Amino acid sequence: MIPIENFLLLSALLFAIGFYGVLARRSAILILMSVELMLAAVSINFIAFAAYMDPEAFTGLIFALFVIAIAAAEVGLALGIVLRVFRERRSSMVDDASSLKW
Amino acid sequence: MTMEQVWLLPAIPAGVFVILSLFNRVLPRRGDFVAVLGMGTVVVLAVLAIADFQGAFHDGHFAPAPGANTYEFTWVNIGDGVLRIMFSTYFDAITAVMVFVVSFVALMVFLFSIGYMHGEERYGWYFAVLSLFAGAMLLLVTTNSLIFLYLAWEGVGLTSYLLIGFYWERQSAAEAAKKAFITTRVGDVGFLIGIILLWRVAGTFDIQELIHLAEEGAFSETYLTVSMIFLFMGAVGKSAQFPLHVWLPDAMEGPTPVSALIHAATMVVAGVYLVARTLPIFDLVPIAQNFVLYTGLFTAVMAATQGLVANDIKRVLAYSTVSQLGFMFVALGLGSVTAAMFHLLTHAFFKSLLFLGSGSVIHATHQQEVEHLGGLWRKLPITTVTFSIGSLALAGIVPFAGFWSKDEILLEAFELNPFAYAVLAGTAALTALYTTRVVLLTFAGRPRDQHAYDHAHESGPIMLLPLVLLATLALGSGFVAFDGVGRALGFVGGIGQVVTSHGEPHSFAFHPNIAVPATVLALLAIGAGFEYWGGNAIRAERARQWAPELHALLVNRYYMDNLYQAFIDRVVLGLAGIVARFEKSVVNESGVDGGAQTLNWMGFRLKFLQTGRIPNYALGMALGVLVLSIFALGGGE
Amino acid sequence: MTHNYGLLAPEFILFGFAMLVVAVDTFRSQFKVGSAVLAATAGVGALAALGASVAMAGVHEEFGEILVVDEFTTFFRILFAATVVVVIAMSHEFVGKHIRHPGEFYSLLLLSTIGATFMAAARELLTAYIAIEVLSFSLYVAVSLAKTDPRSGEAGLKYVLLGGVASAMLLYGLSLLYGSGGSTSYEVLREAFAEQAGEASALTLVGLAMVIGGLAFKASAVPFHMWTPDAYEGAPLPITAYLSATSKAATFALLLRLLSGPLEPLIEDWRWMLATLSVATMVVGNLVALQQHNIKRLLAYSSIGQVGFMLMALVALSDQSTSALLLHLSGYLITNLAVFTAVIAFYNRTGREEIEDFRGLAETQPYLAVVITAGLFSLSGMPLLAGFATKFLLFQAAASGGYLWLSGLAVVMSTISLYYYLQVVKQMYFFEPSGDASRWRLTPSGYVLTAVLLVVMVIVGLYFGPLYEVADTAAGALFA
Amino acid sequence: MQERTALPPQFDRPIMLGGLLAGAVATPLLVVLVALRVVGLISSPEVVFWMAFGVVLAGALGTVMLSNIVHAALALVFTLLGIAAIYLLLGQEFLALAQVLVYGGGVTILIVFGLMLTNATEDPIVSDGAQKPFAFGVGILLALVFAVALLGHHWPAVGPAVISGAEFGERLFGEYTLAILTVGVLLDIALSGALLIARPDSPEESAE
Repeated sequence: MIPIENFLLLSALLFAIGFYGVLARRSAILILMSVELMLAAVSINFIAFAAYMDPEAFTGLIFALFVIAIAAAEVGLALGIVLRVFRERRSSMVDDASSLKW
Repeated sequence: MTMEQVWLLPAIPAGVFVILSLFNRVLPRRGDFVAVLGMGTVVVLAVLAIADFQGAFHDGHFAPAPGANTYEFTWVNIGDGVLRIMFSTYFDAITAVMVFVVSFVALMVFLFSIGYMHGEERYGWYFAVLSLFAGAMLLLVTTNSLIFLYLAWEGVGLTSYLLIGFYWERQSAAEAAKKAFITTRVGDVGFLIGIILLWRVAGTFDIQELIHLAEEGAFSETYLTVSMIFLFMGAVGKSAQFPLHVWLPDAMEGPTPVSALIHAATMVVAGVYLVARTLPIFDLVPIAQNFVLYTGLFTAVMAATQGLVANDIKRVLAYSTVSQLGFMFVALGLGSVTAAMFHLLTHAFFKSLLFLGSGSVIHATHQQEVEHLGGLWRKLPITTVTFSIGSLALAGIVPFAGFWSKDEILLEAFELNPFAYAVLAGTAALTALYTTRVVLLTFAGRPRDQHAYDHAHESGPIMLLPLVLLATLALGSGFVAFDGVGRALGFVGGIGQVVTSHGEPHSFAFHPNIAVPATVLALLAIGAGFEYWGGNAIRAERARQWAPELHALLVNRYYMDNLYQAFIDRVVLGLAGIVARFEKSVVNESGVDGGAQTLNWMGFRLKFLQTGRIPNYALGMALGVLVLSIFALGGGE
Repeated sequence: MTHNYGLLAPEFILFGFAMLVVAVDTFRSQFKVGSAVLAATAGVGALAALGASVAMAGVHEEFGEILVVDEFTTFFRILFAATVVVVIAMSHEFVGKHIRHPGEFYSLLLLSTIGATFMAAARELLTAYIAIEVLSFSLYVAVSLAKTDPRSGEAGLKYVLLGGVASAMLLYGLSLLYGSGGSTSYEVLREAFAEQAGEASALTLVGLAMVIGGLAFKASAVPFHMWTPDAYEGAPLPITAYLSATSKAATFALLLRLLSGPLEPLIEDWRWMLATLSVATMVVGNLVALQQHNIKRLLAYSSIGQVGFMLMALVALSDQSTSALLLHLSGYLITNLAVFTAVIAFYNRTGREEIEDFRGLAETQPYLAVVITAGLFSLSGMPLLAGFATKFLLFQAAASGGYLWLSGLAVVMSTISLYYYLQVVKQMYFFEPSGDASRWRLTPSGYVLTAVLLVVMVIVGLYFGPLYEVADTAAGALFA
Repeated sequence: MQERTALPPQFDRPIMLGGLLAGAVATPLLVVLVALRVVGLISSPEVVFWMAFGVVLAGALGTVMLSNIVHAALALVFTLLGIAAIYLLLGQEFLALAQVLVYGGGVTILIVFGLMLTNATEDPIVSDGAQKPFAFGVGILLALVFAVALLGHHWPAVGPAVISGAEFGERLFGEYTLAILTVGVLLDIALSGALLIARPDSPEESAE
């Protein structure tokens, strides 16, 4: 039997790494990928909690399913926007999309 | 029209505002007659209300039948009494004085404006805003609810802003308008805080109820002191007291009739009115009351010294207004509603007279620097006479109105606070000095700007009528101090019998030991003024006509001129310069403008956090959530 | 399990009309009809939803475990429906010139309103989350819809990426709360947290912090606000208006339900967080606004400042402060929409959006200048207008909730706000028009819409009693 | 699903590199875990867990650290598949399947297309800016905060419950029907929105 802490630890590390990626990367697509890591961490959390703590109602499982679906949709939408920005600026680096400021 | 129906007074000009702002372009003469008719009606109604007020005295005390001098209805009732705001009016002696002053001076200014503003592009809009101002001001003085008082308070501020910036083509006017609005708003913040503080404990905005509760000890003394000082902040801003006085001289960018109405006679005394109205509460908290006293005292002196060095005729008058308002606050700080309201009354007449007179000069010459005026008495005889009457009233010379009211204040000070007395007496002398200077430089001597002088001509009757009427009042209104005069007007007695302090009527008595030194001092100051600014032409003229043996004396006087000059240069002007520099660097730049600059600077630094780069934004979020969770963990254990 | 789908009639109407608009758009070129028909269709849909919402006032019924239609929901439903009506009405002329896909634009407005309503109605975390994402996704798309303006794409990129990060934070927090409370139902969570009250576990606390961080992003509270000015500037103007109205109000609706429900037992643990955010938000928002030159950015920072004020009501959470917040939100929405309608009309005419471009508007279009002035004064809390009355109640509610210092700061910040609003007023009234000085007219719908909003603004300012009663009833549903 | 997509030739090298890297990480890990199992310190599921753990984290680190964008994308695939394994360990076959299909298939392909369309496939240098130290700090602090939160909680000593697919579906389409409908709206918004935004504005299109 694997204790729940193991899963939660994995998820916590994954989330932290994802956040690091968001902060450290400069390509819009890589930032998007880092966000996906964070969302995957969320799914692990929900499923682990559902399986260990809430086996009767298991809302966490349903939550995780929706998170997966919405995250996928978000990738699609965000890539659409990245493409538009790329067409206008010939770059998908977020530093090149910084004309709006101050 | 009874005291109960006094709510009609603000309603009429407000209605005029609506009509004029919508239809001024289609009405004949841009609708100025509507404004004048409206204001005339208000004056009549105000007089009727005051007549009703006169009938409510029994045994020499104001004792109206219950409810006869109030009117109220529930405006908002939230949570069944948790927050109940009533619209209510209240009429007593203070209201009577204010209503008369506001409506009468407003009518005079409206009349004057017909001539003065003739041909202006936004003539109709001008009268619309002026009417709105009158409505807000009348609401301010008649309402009994602090909330509506605050509404009206902001309303007069807004109209003042619009009118100061009336000549918005001039950058300086636009800046002055903004400065006035922001500076007074600083005071208003304190005012609002004060209102909320009082309300938190008392649960009501009704001023009379608040006074009642405070006298019964519903508040702790410290709490009340703090609340009243906050409340007083509103008065400091609106009445241009130190350190928020800086806006008033700049406010002279507005049309001159506006200065007469708003920045001399009515709006700026709103602070005096507020403190007078709540004086029973101030009486309970000596610290707050002393705060009022010393603020007023300091402002009176400081502004008077500044008046000595200003060159713009209107600015001199503005400084003098600030100084006179200081006098009124001193009276209130000493606990005398009578003296404060009396001075408010006479000051309204003679100061609006002075402003309208200066308006007449400016209208004639298009010049408002005294350096460029001079000798105008030949061209503008009526203006000169009326202006001089106003000046004598301001200088406090018997028997002009200012003498009697200033005497009341000096008397109070003499009895209660000798230090204040000494300072005020000195300030009164300074007042006489700078008044003399303005009059002489403007009207006497040789014209210094020949072109302006050649084109000058006396104003038309529509402008002279207000001048004459106001001059009459500047001459005569002081006599209401006497019981006999008061009775002749239908009151129970002199102003001391009607406008009572602490509910105790008193009769006017002449105190030679106060009046004589004050008068002598004022006369000396005027003499000094004549010596210094009399103008060579007049002096030479006089010297030829009198006797040749006096010529030597005149020469000697010339040395004395140097002496005066040295004294004034080194001491008075030096002091004034120090004050001016203090004001410029400390108050104006660090205090008011400086405050704004610091904020602007902070805004400037902060805006660079907004780098436009997504990872930087995300870092902000990350740090935010980290701080929240780390502190949550720290606090949770 | 049977649900009473009739409860959701307004949302079904919105969805139906959203699809209809897209369908009409598809066949538009064949029938040679202009884009006005799209606006009309969408407007009818929004009005129908508004009517249905009003007709359902007084209903108090639960929709399964996941939603509840009570007075609170109805209040926001009406607010959102009314907002979308106004936004559709204000955007018609703009859409024709500057929007790529008019059909999509209107259908997005309608669909996002469903999300906003569900945010107010959710009584369960999963539904709340989905509702948030429906609204957010619509806005991500809508922000990027301006054609030919590269700022639009950039704004969309920033919004979608940072929004994803915020969603992840929010979700992680929700998962921790779920783990700690054992359920996603507000009721069950409330019981679970009531046991933890005063000694919440570390898990709950971190979850709480992350949930508040995630929602603070949606509400644009400092330091989670940085997307706001950029998205406001880059978005098409009507969407900026919509962002500042519905998106903000919906977040506060969700926060209110969450904080007064499941998280209420933990009040001591989140109160200081919101107080901190509130202080930072009102200070930064108002100070940086002093430095802005673009009217959209100015309004963005001003709305951030307003969020700071609104957060105060959550800090001093009570029946009374909630009523005040609801009242303030409605007043703010009305005022803000009035300002934006005027700014859009100005933009349609001039194509400019810098504050300097408003020079001499009092000469060329005095009516519009009056509307903008009244709106800005109302935002700064000048008496006689909606902003004063509602702000007064809000500040007072915070003060009587024991947060006198916070409302004192708010009063100071509110005064500062007057300064930057006056910058705009100054440009309009105190300067000559810089270019073409001839007078021009608004469209008839522009006159009607601004006049209605202006009148409502004044009425709310003068006589807010009835609106307060409604807000109070709505707030009562939360604190029953 | 992924196997069916024809990859451009430039992907050959990265895939090979990725495989080598994965092998280099996985082999020692596997050896250690098997040794521990033999000694009897851990159970068989735990061996699998720690392997998945290693794969997931190594993949995640690769995603955020590799300077070649394509390598990073492939590392992400490892992570996502590793997570599917974690779901299996938790007894949720259905979700594991969804994870593989949606993420391992759909999302990855989307991302790869995104990379190709933005010409980022051969862009090896990612100018990660001066913010990197802050990013490290944030990452480490976040991990610490979570660790404290996890350790500070009292966890029940039970195993994961296995939820049957039938039960899951019943609840999903019973109580959460409305949620499904709403997500439908959301997907509609996202996908049509993405399409509209990404499509270039041609003159004839605006004329339509």
